[in-house]
Amino acid sequence: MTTVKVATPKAAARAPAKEVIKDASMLKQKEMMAAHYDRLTSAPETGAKVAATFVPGNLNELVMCFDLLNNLPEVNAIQNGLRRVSGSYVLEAEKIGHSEDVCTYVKSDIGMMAKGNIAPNGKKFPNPDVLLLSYTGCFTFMKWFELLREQYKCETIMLHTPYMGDGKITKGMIDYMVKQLREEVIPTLERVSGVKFDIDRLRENLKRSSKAEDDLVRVLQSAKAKPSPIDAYFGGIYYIGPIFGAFRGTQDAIDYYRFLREEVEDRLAKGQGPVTPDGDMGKEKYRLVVEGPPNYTSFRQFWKMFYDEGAVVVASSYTKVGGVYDFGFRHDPSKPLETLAEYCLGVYTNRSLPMRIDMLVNYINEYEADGLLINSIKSCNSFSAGQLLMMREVEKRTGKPAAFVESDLVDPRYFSAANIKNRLESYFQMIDQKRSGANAAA
Amino acid sequence: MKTFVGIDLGSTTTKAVLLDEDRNPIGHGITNSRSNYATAARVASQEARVDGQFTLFRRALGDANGVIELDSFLGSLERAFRLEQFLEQLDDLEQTCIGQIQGERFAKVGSGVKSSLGEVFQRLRKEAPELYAPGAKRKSDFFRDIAGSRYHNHAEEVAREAGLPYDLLLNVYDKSIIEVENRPPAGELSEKFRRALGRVLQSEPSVKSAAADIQKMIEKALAVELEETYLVGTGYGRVTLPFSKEHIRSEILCHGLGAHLMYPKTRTVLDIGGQDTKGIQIDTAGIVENFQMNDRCAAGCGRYLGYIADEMNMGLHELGPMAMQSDKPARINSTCTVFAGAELRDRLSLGEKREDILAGLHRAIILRAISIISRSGGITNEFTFTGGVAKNEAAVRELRKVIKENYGDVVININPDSIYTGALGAAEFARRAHFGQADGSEQ
Amino acid sequence: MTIAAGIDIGTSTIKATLFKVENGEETWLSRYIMRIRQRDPLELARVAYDAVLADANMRPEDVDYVATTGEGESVPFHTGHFYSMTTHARGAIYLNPDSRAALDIGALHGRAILIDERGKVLSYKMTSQCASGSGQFLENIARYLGIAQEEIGSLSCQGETPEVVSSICAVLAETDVINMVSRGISTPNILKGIHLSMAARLTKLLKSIGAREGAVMVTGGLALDSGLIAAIEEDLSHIKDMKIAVRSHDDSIYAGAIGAALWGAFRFEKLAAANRVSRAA
Amino acid sequence: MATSLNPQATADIVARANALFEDLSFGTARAWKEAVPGRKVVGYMPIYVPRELIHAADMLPLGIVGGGDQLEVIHGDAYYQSYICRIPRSTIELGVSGRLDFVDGMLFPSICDVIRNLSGMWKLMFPKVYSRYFDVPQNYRDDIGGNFYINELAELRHDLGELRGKPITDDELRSSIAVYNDNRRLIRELYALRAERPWQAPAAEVYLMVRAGLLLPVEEHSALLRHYLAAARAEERPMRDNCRVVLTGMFCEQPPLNLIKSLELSGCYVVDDDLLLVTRWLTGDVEIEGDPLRNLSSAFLHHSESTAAKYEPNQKEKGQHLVRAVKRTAAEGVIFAAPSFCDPALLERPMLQHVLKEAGIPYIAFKYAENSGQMQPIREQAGTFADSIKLWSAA
Ligand SMILES: Nc1ncnc2c1ncn2[C@@H]1O[C@H](COP(=O)(O)OP(=O)(O)O)[C@@H](O)[C@H]1O
Ligand SMILES: Nc1ncnc2c1ncn2[C@@H]1O[C@H](COP(=O)(O)OP(=O)(O)O)[C@@H](O)[C@H]1O
Ligand code: SF4
Ligand code: SF4
Ligand code: SF4
Repeated sequence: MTTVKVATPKAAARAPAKEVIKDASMLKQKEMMAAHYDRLTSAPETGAKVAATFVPGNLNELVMCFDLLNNLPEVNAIQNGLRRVSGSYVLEAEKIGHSEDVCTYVKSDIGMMAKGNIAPNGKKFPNPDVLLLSYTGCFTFMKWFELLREQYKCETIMLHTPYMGDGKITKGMIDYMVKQLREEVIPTLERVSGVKFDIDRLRENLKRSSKAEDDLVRVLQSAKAKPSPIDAYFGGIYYIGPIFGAFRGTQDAIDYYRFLREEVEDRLAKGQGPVTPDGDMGKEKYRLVVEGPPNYTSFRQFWKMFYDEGAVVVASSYTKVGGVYDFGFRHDPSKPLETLAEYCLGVYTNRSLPMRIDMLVNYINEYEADGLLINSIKSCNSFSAGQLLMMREVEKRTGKPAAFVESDLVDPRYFSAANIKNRLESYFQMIDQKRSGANAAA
Repeated sequence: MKTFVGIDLGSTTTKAVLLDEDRNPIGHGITNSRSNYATAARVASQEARVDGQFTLFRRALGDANGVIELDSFLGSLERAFRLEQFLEQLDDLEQTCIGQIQGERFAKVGSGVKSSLGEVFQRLRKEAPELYAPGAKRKSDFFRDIAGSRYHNHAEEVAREAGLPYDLLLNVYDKSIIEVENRPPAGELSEKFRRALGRVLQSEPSVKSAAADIQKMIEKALAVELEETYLVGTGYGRVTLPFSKEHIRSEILCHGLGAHLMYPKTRTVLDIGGQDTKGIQIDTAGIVENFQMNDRCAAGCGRYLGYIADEMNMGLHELGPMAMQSDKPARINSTCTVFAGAELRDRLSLGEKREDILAGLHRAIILRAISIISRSGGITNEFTFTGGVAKNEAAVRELRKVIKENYGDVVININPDSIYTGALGAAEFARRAHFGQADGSEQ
Repeated sequence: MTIAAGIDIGTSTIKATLFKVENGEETWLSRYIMRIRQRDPLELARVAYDAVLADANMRPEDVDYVATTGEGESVPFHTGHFYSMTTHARGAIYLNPDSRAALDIGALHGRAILIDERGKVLSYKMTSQCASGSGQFLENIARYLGIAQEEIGSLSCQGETPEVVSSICAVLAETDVINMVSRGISTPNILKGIHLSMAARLTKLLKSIGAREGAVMVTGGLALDSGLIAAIEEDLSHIKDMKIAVRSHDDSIYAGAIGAALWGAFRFEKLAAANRVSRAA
Repeated sequence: MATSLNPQATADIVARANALFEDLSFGTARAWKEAVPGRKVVGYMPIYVPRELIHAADMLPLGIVGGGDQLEVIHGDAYYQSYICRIPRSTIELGVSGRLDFVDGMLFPSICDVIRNLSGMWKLMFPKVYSRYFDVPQNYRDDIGGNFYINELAELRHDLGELRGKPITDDELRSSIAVYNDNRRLIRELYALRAERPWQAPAAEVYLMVRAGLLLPVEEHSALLRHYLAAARAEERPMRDNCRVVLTGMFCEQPPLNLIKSLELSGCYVVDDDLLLVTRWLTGDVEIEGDPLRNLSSAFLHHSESTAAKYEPNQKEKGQHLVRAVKRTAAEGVIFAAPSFCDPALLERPMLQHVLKEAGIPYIAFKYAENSGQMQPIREQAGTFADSIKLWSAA
C-alpha cells in the first residue's frame, strides 16, 4: 500500500487511471495511523503499556487516563483485510480448530497471532497488558477476549453493556455500568498501569472528544446535499477511522476532523461529488443508504461497482458502529462516567431492531435516497440476523426499493464479485426503469 | 423483414426469441449452454430462426390449409428437419471420435476401438428415424443428451460383444462431445429445409398431390430474409458476451418484462433456472419493483434436478412424471444439490419408494423458492412461474399446493414457453431500443 | 489361524477383502471391487462376499468373522461392524506401518485421521455437510472435460499456472470451470486448480487434527489420483510447521475393507480368548 | 404420591411425552389455557428465564425451542440468510403459521445476537403480544450484577403483573419457587439415574421427559417425572457394550431426536448433557425465605450452570465444569455437538477442548441442525469414537 502513488484532489482529473486517488485528509489519516502503529510496536522499547479493546464500546478517553496505548483487534483485522492477508489468517485459525461458521474477525485476529502477530508496519505487535472487554452490541466480543485471555494469560476486565431491547436507556442500566466502571474497571486499570485515576484528566479527554464529534457529524451530514460531496460508506469508513479507533479524545482527532470538515465544505461549495480511488466521481445518478459492514478484502472492487454506475452512498449504519452522534449525543465532560455508559449503550448494534429500522428510514427520508442497500455479512450475526425483516419494513415505510447482497468483512472466500455485481446492476436498472416509468406516468 | 432478438444466456440453457415489429414472437430457440457462450448464443439464435422459418411457412401455407392438414404437415416437416440435423451432427461426432482414438492412449487397444465405434454409430444412425417418428418421446431436446444416452446403451452392448472396456468407449464420447458441441453449426439452413421437405413429400402420400404448390410456397418463405435488426442479451453469461453495454439488460428486468408480455396482469414472478432462483415483483407496466435471488449456495435450483436425474439414470423429462405417481412425498431436509444424491441412496436403501423420494425432492425445491419469493414481498395475484423448472409437472403441482396453503386462491400462469420468458423480455427491450426508447420504457 | 472378511460399502464403490491371520502374520487372500451404480448396496455386499470367497477357494463356513464398515451396518450376514475411520486407520497401518495419519478421500467425504503405531484413532476431522470439493465433484468435472478418471492425475501434474477455483459450492464451481474452458484455460491448469483447492481443504483437516510429522497415508478412491497427491504435497510444503510425507498405495482404495478384516480377526481372537466365539453366518 | 406404588410401564409414559413433543401446535398448552377463562401463556426461548415469575402470575411458561425436524419451514427462511442457525427461522415459522397465536407473551433471554435480534423482530411482527428481551448480568457481584438483575426481575414482575391485571405478591413468588425447587430436584434425580445406569434411562427418553417440562404445567410435569423415575428403575433393560460420553454444545437449538438415538445406537451412552438447560440452570434449591427476587438473583449469580453465553471471570475456572461433569458421571469422553452457525457454542469449543486435552479426556466434535436428515456422518463419528474407546480400553 505504501507504494501507491498519491495525488491531491486537484491533480485527480489528470491522474492516469491506475493511480489511487486520495484526498489530503486521507493522507493525514494515514500518517496518524502509521504513527499509532509505530507507537504500538515500539512499546517494548518505550515501556508503554498496551490495552486491547473493541470499537463498539471503545473507552479511549478512559484508557488514555492511564497512559495506556489502545490496540483494537478489529482495526487490525480490517487492515489485514485491506492488505489481503486476512484470508490466510482466517484459514490458519480454522486449521487450529476454529469452526468455519464463526465470525471471521475473530479468526483473522487469532490467525494473525498464530502467524507471528505482525503489525501493518512489519513489526511485531506487543502482547497486551490488559484486555479491556468493554463491548457492546455483540456477544462474539466476549468469546473473542476469552480466547485472547487464554493465549496471553493477562488481566481481563469485563464491562458489560446491557442491550437496549426495549428501545430505551434506563437508570438501572446506567447505574449498573457506572458501578462496573467505578468498582471494577478503573481500579483494575490503575493496578495494571500503575497510574492513579484522575477524573479531571478524563474530563479533558471527553471535552476533546465532543469537539471532534461535532465536526464528524458535519462531515457525514454534508451528504444531504445534491450532489453529495462525500461517499458516506466507502469514504465514510476512512472518516470514522480515527474517532472509532485510538484517537478519540486526542488533539490529533480534533485537528483531523477540522481539516476534513474544511475539505468537505470546500467540495460542497464547489458542488463537487465524492473523490473515489479513480478520481472524482462522475454524475451522481443514484443515492443510497447502506446497512451493514463493507467487504474489506475486495474493498476497491466493491466500491468501483458503485461509482462506475454513478451510485453514491449518502448515509450508512456502519459508520455508527463506534458511536451514534448524529442524533445529538456527545461525550459530556460534566458527567464523565455516565457519559461513557451512555455512549456504550447507544452504539448502533446495541439498539433494538425497531430502533435500527427507524434510523434507516430516517436516513432515507432525510438524505433523499433512492433506496436501501443491505450488505449482509456472513460473519456478523449482530448485524445480519434480522436484516431481511429490516429490509421489508424499510421498503414498506419509505416506498423505496431495497436490495440485498452478501459478502464478508475479511474472508475473501465469501466475496463473489459476479454475484454482487449482477445484483447491483439489476438494482440500478430497476431504479432507472422505475424512474422512467414514473416519468411516463406523469 | 425486421426482427428483434433476445438472447438469454442461462447457466444451463441458452434461449433466443425472435420478435417481429408488432411484438409477435415468431421464433423460439434453445440449446444447452456450453463452455463457449458465443457459440451457444449463435446456436440459440439460429434455432430461433429455424423456428421463425416455420412460422413463415405457416403464414405462407395458410392459404393451402384445407388442401393439406397444415399442423400435421408442419409437424412432419419439423421432425424431418430435426432428423436431418441430428444425422449431420452424428456424422460430425463420429469423425471427431475417430480423430480422438488416433491418440496414443488408445493405440494399445488397437483397431478394435475403431471398428466398435463404427458399429455404435451404425446402430445410432439406424435407429435415428425412430427417435423422430411421430409421437416418439425423447429424453431431452439437446444433441448431447439424446446422442449421449443412446450412445451409452449401444456402446455398452458393443463393448460387451467386442470384449472392450466400456469405459473406454464412454471416454471417447466424453472427449468428443465437447468439441462437437462447441463447433458452430454448419452453414446452409435452406438446404436442410429442402432436404427435409423432400423427405416429407416422399413419405407422405397425402400431400403428394399438392407437392408443387407447397414447394413454391416454401421457397417463397425461404426467400424472406429474417434480418437481425437489434439484439439484446441477458442472463447469467451476459458479462462474457461480446455485446456492448447498450445491448445488455439484467435478467431480472427481462424476466419481469417477459412475464408481463405473456400475462399482463402478472404481479409476482418466480423463475427457477439452472443455478439461481429469483422472486420478482412487477407493477402494471411490467416494471420491476422488487426482487430477491438465492444466496451463494445453489441448493434447490434446477441443477439439483439434473443431478438427481443423473443419479437415477433418468432423463430430466422423466423426473416429473415419476414424482407425480406419489401421494406421500418424503420429507427431504438436505437441499444441497450434491448431497441430495446421497440422501436419495440413503432413503432408497431404507426401503422408501422412488416416487415418494422424488416427490419430496420436488417439494424441497419449491419450499426454497417460496421462501425467496416471500423475501421479495410474497405472492400477489397474478402469479407467473417461469424458467426451465416450470416445465416439470411435479414441481408445478407442489408449487400450486404450497401457494394454495399459504396464499389462498391465486391465479397461477404457466406458459408452455415459460423457459423463454427472459429471452422474450430481452427481445422486447431490443424492439423498444430500436424504436428509440433507450431506457426501455413503453410510451 | 483366523480367516476374516472385510466389506466396505462406500457411497460409490463397494470393496471386499479376505484375510488370513496366523501368529500375527497377515495374509491377504483375495479382493473385490465394484461400482455401485443402480443396484442395492446390500445385495452387492453379498455379491462381493461371494466373489472374495470364490477367489480364495473358500466356503462361508471357513470364515471366522465378517466385518463390515462404511455404510454396512445393516448387512445381514456380518459378525460385527466397525466405523470407517477405525478401519481406514488400520488399513493405513497395514499398507504402510509408518503411517501416523490417514487421509481418507472418497466420493463424498474427506476425513483426516490421526493414528498411533497400532492403528488407534487419536483424533479426526471430516469435511462439512457441504459437498464442495468432493470426489464426486471431481468426477463430474472430469466427465465434463472429457477425460478419463485415470488421466486426471497425469494431466493435473502438467498444470503450470493453475487457475484458482473460487466458488465454495460444488454446483457453482462447476460453472466456474465451464467459464474457464470458455476463457481458454487449459485442462491441466483447470484440474490443477481444482486439486489445489481440494488440497487446501484437506491439509486444513490434517492440521486441525494435529498432524505435524511422520507419514500420512492417503486412502480411499482418490488416493489413486496422483494430481491430488501432488497438490497436497505442494500445499503442505508451504506450511512451515508440518513436516509430513504424503504416501499413497495402489491398494489404498481397499484400506477400509482391509482394516475391517483385520479388526475382525483381532476381535475374533479377543473373543475366542474370552471364550465368547460366535462364528460368521 | 400413591401412584408410585403402581408404576406405569415406561413405554406409556414415554409415549405421552413423545406425543407432547411431536405436537407442533401445542395442543396441551392450548387446552390448559382454554380450560379456565383468563388464563395466560408466556413463551420463552433458550437458555434461561425465571419461570417462577410466570408461574407466580398464574400463567403457563411455555418453552419454545424451535421447530425440530418435523416442521416444514416455509416462511421462516424468508427472514434468515443461509448462514444463520435454524432455531430462529423455525420459531418465526411457528409464529407466522399461527401455531403460537394463543401465546400472550414472549421472553427472549440473553443468549446470543440471533435471539437478541429476534426479540426486536417479534415486537415488529407480533405487536399485540407482550414481548421482552430478558437481559442478565455478566457481572457476578451481588452489589453490581445482582442489583441490575433484581432490577430486570422487578421489571418483568411488574409487566407480568400488568398482564394478569394484578401485581405478583411475594408469597405467590415464594410458593412458585418451592414448586420449581421440587421439579429441579426430580430432574437432578433423573440425570443421576441415567449417569448411574444409562441403559435403564436411554438418552432419548430422558430428553423427552425433560422436554415435557417445557410444555406442561410444572406440577403435572413433576408428577410425570415421578412416574417415570419409578418405572425406569423397576424395568429391567439389557445393558449394551457402549462407552459413556458427556454431550455438550446443545444448549440452544436442539438436535433431532434421531440424532440422540443414533448416538446410542452407534455405541455411546449419554451420561450427561446440556440440552434444555432451563430445567437445570439453577444447580441447587433457591432459598424460599426472605426477598424472593434477591433469592432468585443470588441463585443465578452463584449457583447456575456454565455455558458459552456466560462470561467466566476466572481463567482457571474456564471449562472446569465440563471436567467435573466427566468425573461426576464417570464418562469416558466428551462429544461436542453444536448447531451449525452457532457462534457461542463454536467459539467456546476450542477453549473447552484445550481444557479437556489438558485433563486427558478424549473428545470428538461435530455440527448438526435441528432438521438434520442425514445421520450417517454422525453415526460414523460417534461410532469411531466408541470403537476406539472400546478397542483400546483396558479390556
Ligand atoms: N423439460 C423439462 N422438464 C423438467 N425440467 C426441465 C426441463 N427443461 C429444463 N428443465 C429444468 O430447467 C433447468 C434450466 O432452466 P433454465 O431456466 O434454462 O436455467 P438457466 O436460465 O439458468 O440456464 C434445468 O436445470 C432443469 O432442471
Ligand atoms: N484412478 C482414480 N483416479 C481418480 N479418482 C479415482 C480413481 N479411482 C477411483 N476414484 C474416485 O474415488 C472415489 C471412490 O472412492 P471410495 O473411497 O471408494 O469412495 P466411497 O467409499 O465413498 O465409495 C470415486 O469418486 C472415484 O471417482
Ligand atoms: S460478530 Fe460482528 S460485531 Fe461481533 S465481532 Fe464479529 S464482526 Fe464484530
Ligand atoms: S450445500 Fe451444496 S449447493 Fe450449497 S454451497 Fe454447498 S455444495 Fe453448493
Ligand atoms: S443456536 Fe446458537 S447462534 Fe443460534 S440462536 Fe441459539 S445460541 Fe444463538
